Amino acid sequence: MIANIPYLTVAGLIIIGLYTLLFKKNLIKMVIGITILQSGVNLFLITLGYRMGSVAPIFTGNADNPVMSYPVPQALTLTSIVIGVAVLALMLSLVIHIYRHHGSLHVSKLGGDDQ
Amino acid sequence: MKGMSTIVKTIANIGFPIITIYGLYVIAHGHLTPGGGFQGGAIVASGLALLAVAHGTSWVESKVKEHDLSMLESLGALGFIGLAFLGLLMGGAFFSNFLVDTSMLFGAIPVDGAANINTGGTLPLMNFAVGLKVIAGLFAIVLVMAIATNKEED
Amino acid sequence: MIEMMLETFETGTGYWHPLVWVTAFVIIFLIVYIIRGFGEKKYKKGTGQTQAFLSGNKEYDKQLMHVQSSNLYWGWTEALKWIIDVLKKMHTGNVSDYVLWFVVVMGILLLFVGLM
Amino acid sequence: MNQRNILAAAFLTIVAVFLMFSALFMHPFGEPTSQAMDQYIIDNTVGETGANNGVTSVVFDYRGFDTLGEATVLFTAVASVVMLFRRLKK
Repeated sequence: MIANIPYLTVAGLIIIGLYTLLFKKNLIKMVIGITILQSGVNLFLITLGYRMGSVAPIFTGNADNPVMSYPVPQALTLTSIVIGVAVLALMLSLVIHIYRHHGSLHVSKLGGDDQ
Repeated sequence: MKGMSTIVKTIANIGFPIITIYGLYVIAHGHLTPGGGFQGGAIVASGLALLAVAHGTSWVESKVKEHDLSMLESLGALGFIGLAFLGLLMGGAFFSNFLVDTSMLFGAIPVDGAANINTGGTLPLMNFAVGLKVIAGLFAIVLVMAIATNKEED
Repeated sequence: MIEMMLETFETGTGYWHPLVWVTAFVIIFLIVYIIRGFGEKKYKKGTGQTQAFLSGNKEYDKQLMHVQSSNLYWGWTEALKWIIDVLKKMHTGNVSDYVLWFVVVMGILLLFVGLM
Repeated sequence: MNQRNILAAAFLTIVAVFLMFSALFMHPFGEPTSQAMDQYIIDNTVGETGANNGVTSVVFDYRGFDTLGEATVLFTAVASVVMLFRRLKK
């Protein structure tokens, strides 16, 4: 049970991200929360492909191949990280536009229909 | 942004070639060592961002236009898809690795289960295409954001 | 390569063949073309007969004639006013509140799944 | 402390408890269940693609379509960021 510390870390990261999204009012902090949630999901994908005592799936030409961790979850995590960078860039540019338009990043000061 | 002091500019000038060569190494050896097109492209783009921070965005803007950057990015994407379509034409399936185990470029057969720089078929070519795309794309994002936020301060 | 594209693709529940689809497309096109041939021959584009006929009355100004798209389902909104008011109160336009709805639904689902 | 924050705290606590509980009692770390596809890729990477790096051979050869979609996402994001800042430049 105590060997499941990576899964506990995943759960902790996701909870921290959800807490930031629920209780913080600053848009930059909410973007940071989304990024923390993303890293939690990436860590979950990585831990699913690990075999105990294994090395990275890179061959060195030795005759005796050691136990290797699975490459497919790592490749999909690479895809997920790049998509995360793209989404982060889009979110930050939208935040810059919001700040320029309203002069504030506080959620409750952005104004609704009454502008 | 006017650029930082002379010390920062000198250190950035020294550090930039090293970072760029390391990133290009990671791209070129993507099928042998940890790394690949995305990671090496991110390294080179961070080196370019270092230049942009040290020298100021107006200096960078006079050297390179974001129009050329988006053209480079489209070139990388076209190279990637073109290689995939070449696999359809010559290997019979989309994304087929048609260069492996031939006597052409990057087509050597691995000896004793260890690949070398000239093996891998289309993998190094795709690494180059994706690396070009990531370098141009990330630097375009950084440059556009820096320019847009600088115009406000003037 | 072209022979490979013309193979029959068998899934568990059916099959896919490009020639069958091309044949079906041609047949449907012919049927539509025949139906189109029954249409009005006197129709001329761009003449007065294509304009809207407003029962002979004088045309108002465009501003006064404007009917909003929300007026189309006025009766629907009026009949369901009690639920639409609740829905409007839910949509605050705040990201945190939408995430709160997500968390609430996820918590209810987890309670269902976990305590069954 | 208004009503919304109390609701949020309550349900976040429920979700947190369930996540921690399932993390504690998942199947043990280091023993993944799926075997066949990954084992095939590990056994045949060098022979089939001529690459030492298993992850690169998966990204660009075995699962190239994923990379194609991801490149599309990156391209779209860069295009939309450049488009968002285009009007402000002049």
